[in-house]
Amino acid sequence: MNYPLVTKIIETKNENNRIKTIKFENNKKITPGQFYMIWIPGVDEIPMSVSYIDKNIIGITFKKIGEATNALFNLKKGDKIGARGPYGTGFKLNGKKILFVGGGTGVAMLAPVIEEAIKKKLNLKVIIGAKTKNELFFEKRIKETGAELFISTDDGTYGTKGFTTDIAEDIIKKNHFDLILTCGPELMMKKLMDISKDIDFQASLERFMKCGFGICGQCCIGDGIRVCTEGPIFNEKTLKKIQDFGIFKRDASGKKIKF
Amino acid sequence: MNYPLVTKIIETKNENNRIKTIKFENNKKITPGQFYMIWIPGVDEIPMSVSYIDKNIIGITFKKIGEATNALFNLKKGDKIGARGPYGTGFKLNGKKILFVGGGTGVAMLAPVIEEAIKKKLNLKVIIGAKTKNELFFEKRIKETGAELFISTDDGTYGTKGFTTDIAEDIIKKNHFDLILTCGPELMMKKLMDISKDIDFQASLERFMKCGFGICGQCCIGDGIRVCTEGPIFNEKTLKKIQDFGIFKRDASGKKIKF
Amino acid sequence: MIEIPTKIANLRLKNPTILASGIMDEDAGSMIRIFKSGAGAIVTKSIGLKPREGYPNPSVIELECGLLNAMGLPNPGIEEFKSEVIKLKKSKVTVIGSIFGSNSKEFTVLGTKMQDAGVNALELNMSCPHAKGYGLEIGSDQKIVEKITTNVKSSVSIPVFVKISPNLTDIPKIAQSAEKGGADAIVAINTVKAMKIDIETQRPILSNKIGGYSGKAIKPIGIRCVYEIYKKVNIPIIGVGGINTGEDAIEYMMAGASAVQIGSAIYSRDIYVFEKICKEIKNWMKTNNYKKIDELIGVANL
Amino acid sequence: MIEIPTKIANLRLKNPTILASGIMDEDAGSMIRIFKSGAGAIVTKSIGLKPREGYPNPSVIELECGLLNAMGLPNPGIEEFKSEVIKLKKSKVTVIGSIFGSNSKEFTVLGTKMQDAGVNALELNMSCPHAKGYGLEIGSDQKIVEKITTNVKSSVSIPVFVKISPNLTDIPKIAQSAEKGGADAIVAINTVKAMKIDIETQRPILSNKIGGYSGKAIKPIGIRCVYEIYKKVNIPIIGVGGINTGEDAIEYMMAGASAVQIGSAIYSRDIYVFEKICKEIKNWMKTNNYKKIDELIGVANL
Ligand SMILES: Cc1cc2nc3c(=O)[nH]c(=O)nc-3n(C[C@H](O)[C@H](O)[C@H](O)COP(=O)(O)OP(=O)(O)OC[C@H]3O[C@@H](n4cnc5c(N)ncnc54)[C@H](O)[C@@H]3O)c2cc1C
Ligand SMILES: Cc1cc2nc3c(=O)[nH]c(=O)nc-3n(C[C@H](O)[C@H](O)[C@H](O)COP(=O)(O)OP(=O)(O)OC[C@H]3O[C@@H](n4cnc5c(N)ncnc54)[C@H](O)[C@@H]3O)c2cc1C
Ligand SMILES: Cc1cc2nc3c(=O)[nH]c(=O)nc-3n(C[C@H](O)[C@H](O)[C@H](O)COP(=O)(O)O)c2cc1C
Ligand SMILES: Cc1cc2nc3c(=O)[nH]c(=O)nc-3n(C[C@H](O)[C@H](O)[C@H](O)COP(=O)(O)O)c2cc1C
Ligand code: FES
Ligand code: FES
Repeated sequence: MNYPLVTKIIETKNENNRIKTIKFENNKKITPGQFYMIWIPGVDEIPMSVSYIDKNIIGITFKKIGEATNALFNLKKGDKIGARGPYGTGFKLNGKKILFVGGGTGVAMLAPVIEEAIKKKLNLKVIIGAKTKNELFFEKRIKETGAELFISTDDGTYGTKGFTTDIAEDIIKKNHFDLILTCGPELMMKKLMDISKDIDFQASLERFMKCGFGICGQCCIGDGIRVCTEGPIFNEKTLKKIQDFGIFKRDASGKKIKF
Repeated sequence: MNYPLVTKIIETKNENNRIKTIKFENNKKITPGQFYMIWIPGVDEIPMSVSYIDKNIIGITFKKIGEATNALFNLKKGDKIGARGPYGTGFKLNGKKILFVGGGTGVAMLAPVIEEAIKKKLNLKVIIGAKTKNELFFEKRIKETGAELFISTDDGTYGTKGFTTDIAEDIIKKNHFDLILTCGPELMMKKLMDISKDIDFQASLERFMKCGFGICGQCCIGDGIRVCTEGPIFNEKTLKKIQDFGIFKRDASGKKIKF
Repeated sequence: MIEIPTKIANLRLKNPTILASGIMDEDAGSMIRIFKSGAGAIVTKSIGLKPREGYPNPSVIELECGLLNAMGLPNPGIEEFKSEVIKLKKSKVTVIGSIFGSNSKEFTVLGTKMQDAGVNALELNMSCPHAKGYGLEIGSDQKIVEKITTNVKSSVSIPVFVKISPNLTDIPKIAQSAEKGGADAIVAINTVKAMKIDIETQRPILSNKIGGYSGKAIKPIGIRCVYEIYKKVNIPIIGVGGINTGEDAIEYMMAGASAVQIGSAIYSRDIYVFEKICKEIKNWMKTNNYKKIDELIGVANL
Repeated sequence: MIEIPTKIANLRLKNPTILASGIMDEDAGSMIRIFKSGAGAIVTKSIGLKPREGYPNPSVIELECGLLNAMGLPNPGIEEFKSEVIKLKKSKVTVIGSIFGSNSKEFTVLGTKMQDAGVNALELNMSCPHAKGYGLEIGSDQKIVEKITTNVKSSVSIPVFVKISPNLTDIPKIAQSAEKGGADAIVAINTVKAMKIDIETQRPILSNKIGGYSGKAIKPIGIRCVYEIYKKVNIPIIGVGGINTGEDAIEYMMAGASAVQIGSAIYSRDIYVFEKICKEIKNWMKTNNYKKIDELIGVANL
């Protein structure tokens, strides 16, 4: 039922000084790429991708940016949150050689699919990027999977200076890939799609969400595609038909906001 | 669900000039003794015991006495009625030697349990009674089962003159019975219970019914026993605790009416 | 051990679960049985001055998410009903006499007779959604509600509860009228006006056509009404509508109810529903570290 | 072959199933998609003069027998929304523009702008149960309803529908006020005022606390409202509330609806619900020997 299950936080971890992970119990099957609507009682309810998938425990990893994420940031072990989900489609690991590209908090939801790909013994390379060194997270976690990891920071304080797409362009030239999976700023993902040419491509989109189960219409893009149910993961075929992709999103009122 | 299934009458048969049988489709399992709430659209909805149990067809047999039964009497093959049920408990054939006593329309609902007893190769005797010859019905049907049949009419126009209880008293003296099953006027059944002494005894009661599924309270007797759900078949143990048995029933308003 | 005794006005209940009016409460036998099987109190069927047969059948049926009924206030009349109350009192049943009338005088006569017969409290039914000249037709007028309550109150000494309807534009206003009239508690809600058309026969299935909707479908409506009323009155509220579980009862309490009534759930969970719900309430309180039910009342009114 | 085209006032629909306001109808893309997937017409999200974000989440959740929402009338404002309507008209979508305002002037301005943008008809939302100063607060006053309808009617030439609330003591009266004001049709019902308290966190789950109840739980309430209104007005009624199947739609028609709107069922049966329901209606008509949908309208009003 699309009703939040109220649960106690069983673990929290600061990934860096603006990014935190919260873990809680869960006994539903989850495909990496799916998300939950997280209710912070008295504050807001916001969509959050799953960043950790353990047996009966899942985690979300988020950045402090506004009222809800700030409130969430201040919660401690034992505090109550509500969670309804999982919602949406997940990534499909159809390919042997896969490139993962994560920008900003987008890295959070890529981590579990990277771990799954490793378990399936696929051949993978990972690029993660952030504005600056302090904002990076999950470097250690991804390295530990054994995946080949490339890092960029916009300001060059760590890894390659520049954007993830710069690294991607280079790697794609030199290697063969069956599939690219990405999550991050939409303009980055759009650019990556252009770069990817005819390599299969899946990107995770973010839109303002209210219901999460396909009724309110708040998250619709293109020809009425619901990001919450038909997405948030879309392949290049669909993305190419979505006129809004990389162009605009809508705010809570439905007004268009250019990227 | 306690909602009438609207169905077409597939067969009707006049049992005598005031008693008629109506048959309709049914695919629920029925124990003899159970009843349906029969909806005559625009008229009324009344409880009716099942008098025929075939594979996918059941029948009710009723006497024309008031608005609802008159309307029902006038219905023809193809007309629509609603039926919800089956409701209530059924008879329990726990015994080898059984006496059946039916008075008036009570004979209707005894017929299927007599047939079942025959199928189970039990040893049975049947007494049926009516006010007068014209009101008798199901004589042939019961005879055809092979059961030993005794008949009484109050006025002596057929069979033994007198009441079914007179015959019963006589037979009980001369034979051993494990069980007596009865349906008919309540005073008759009460008398029969007195006669039956320590023979197991089950009687089918009639009370005014509205819901049929145990919520409205209209049919309650004794210490709050619902005839529609905990009955209509009661054994002597319960009947002896029911102060109302043979004393009074209630009308639609809940007012007590003495027998 | 957690205990859950409750007090509404000066009426003490062994627990907060009360049998709602109109469900298995026309005869003393049923009411004693249900009281013994766990209810904290019993509300009688709504009783009028004269016997009424109510509407022809079908008068109650089941829908996808609840029950629909238009009984039409069948009752044997107060004179005959007195004997049932007397039996109840002999068995020490805590009983609330529900009455309906078409004006203040009828209510007063009925209230006095009920009190004389021995009921512990009165419930004025001003909310039946399907009986011409009674119930909602009276209960939608603030002045009439106040007047009836005042008059009944001044002629009896037992607590007087007023049962109100959800079929109103402004429910708290009617509750306030009852409070002004001196009501000791508000009972909310009666059934929701509703209808089922049988498409096979192309007619409303109930003989009265329009009926009252009860059961789990109406719980969110009842919760809203109790919540709204709680903000506007200072007398206790008894919550009714779609309560099936201990959690449902707690939800009503958090909305502002001091006790609850249970009707349709007798169908889904049988007459032992009171005992079951009390157990569920206690278990929940234990898990959540509550000692007294009062700590829950109205807590969701932020 | 049975065909089910429908006409409401002078608005022709390919079939009688219309997308209800507020469900997947804020952007042209969705509305075109739903129209193409089978709806006879689309009602837009209710649009106001200025952009509104609506209430914070949670703004819509699922209950046992339906949905509960308090979106708070989020909308980008009429100026921005016009472009969506223009796109719809390019795709030849039959579109009904839903508007809300706090007074007759706002409604008139909005109505004119919607007409200019190209909508085929207007739906005046006088029934939202949870937006302060709008919706039900206006829609419960007979005079205001009549005045707004009159003023909108006199400033536009397209059909004007008035959507009314079930949260009223006397629903047919409000429908009559709309009719007096010149409404071309009544749309009934909007959501039922309701609430869910989350007992774990001891608070109403919706950020706005009170919300509107939709889905199958409310169908018997909607049927009753349409039935009552049908007896009192001479203009067509569009039935809404809990319609999930062709049988549900037929039940509304027998109660008096000339067409139906479908909202919450998009969740239970996805956006193809319109096509599915039309098929079920046709199958039922075939089995029961009906040729035209008009033969069904109001037949249960005995
Ligand atoms: C499918 C999905 C998965 C997401 N996963 C993650 C994640 O794993 N980690 C993470 O840090 N962030 C994630 N986000 C983004 C996250 O939901 C927003 O950052 C968060 O809602 C901001 O809320 P706020 O109140 O803190 O900020 P506010 O100050 O309220 O808003 C800042 C911005 O956040 C976005 N936002 C606010 N509310 C919502 C909402 N209900 N739905 C969508 N966006 C909203 C808007 O773009 C808004 O402009 C995800 C978003 C979506 C749609
Ligand atoms: C469990 C049960 C099984 C029954 N089985 C049969 C049967 O197989 N054959 C048969 O002929 N009759 C049977 N009856 C009796 C039958 O229901 C009534 O004869 C019938 O309802 C009379 O309706 P009416 O409108 O024709 O008569 P009315 O003139 O309305 O009433 C005549 C009498 O019928 C009884 N009655 C009316 N309505 C009801 C009601 N809703 N519930 C109970 N009694 C009612 C009352 O005692 C009333 O005084 C059964 C009754 C019950 C309770
Ligand atoms: C069959 C039936 C009969 C009822 N009769 C009465 C009545 O006589 N007086 C009254 O005040 N309420 C009556 N009600 C309403 C209930 O008391 C209660 O308010 C309503 O059913 C909601 O509670 P529930 O959902 O627990 O059933 C009746 C309800 C049902 C289902
Ligand atoms: C999420 C949601 C948003 C709604 N928004 C509006 C709205 O903006 N304007 C309006 O008139 N009705 C709105 N409604 C009410 C619906 O149009 C409809 O009247 C109601 O949901 C009953 O129909 P249903 O049971 O088919 O959903 C909304 C309903 C839902 C569930
Ligand atoms: S968030 Fe409501 S439809 Fe996607
Ligand atoms: S007929 Fe309603 S309880 Fe038996």
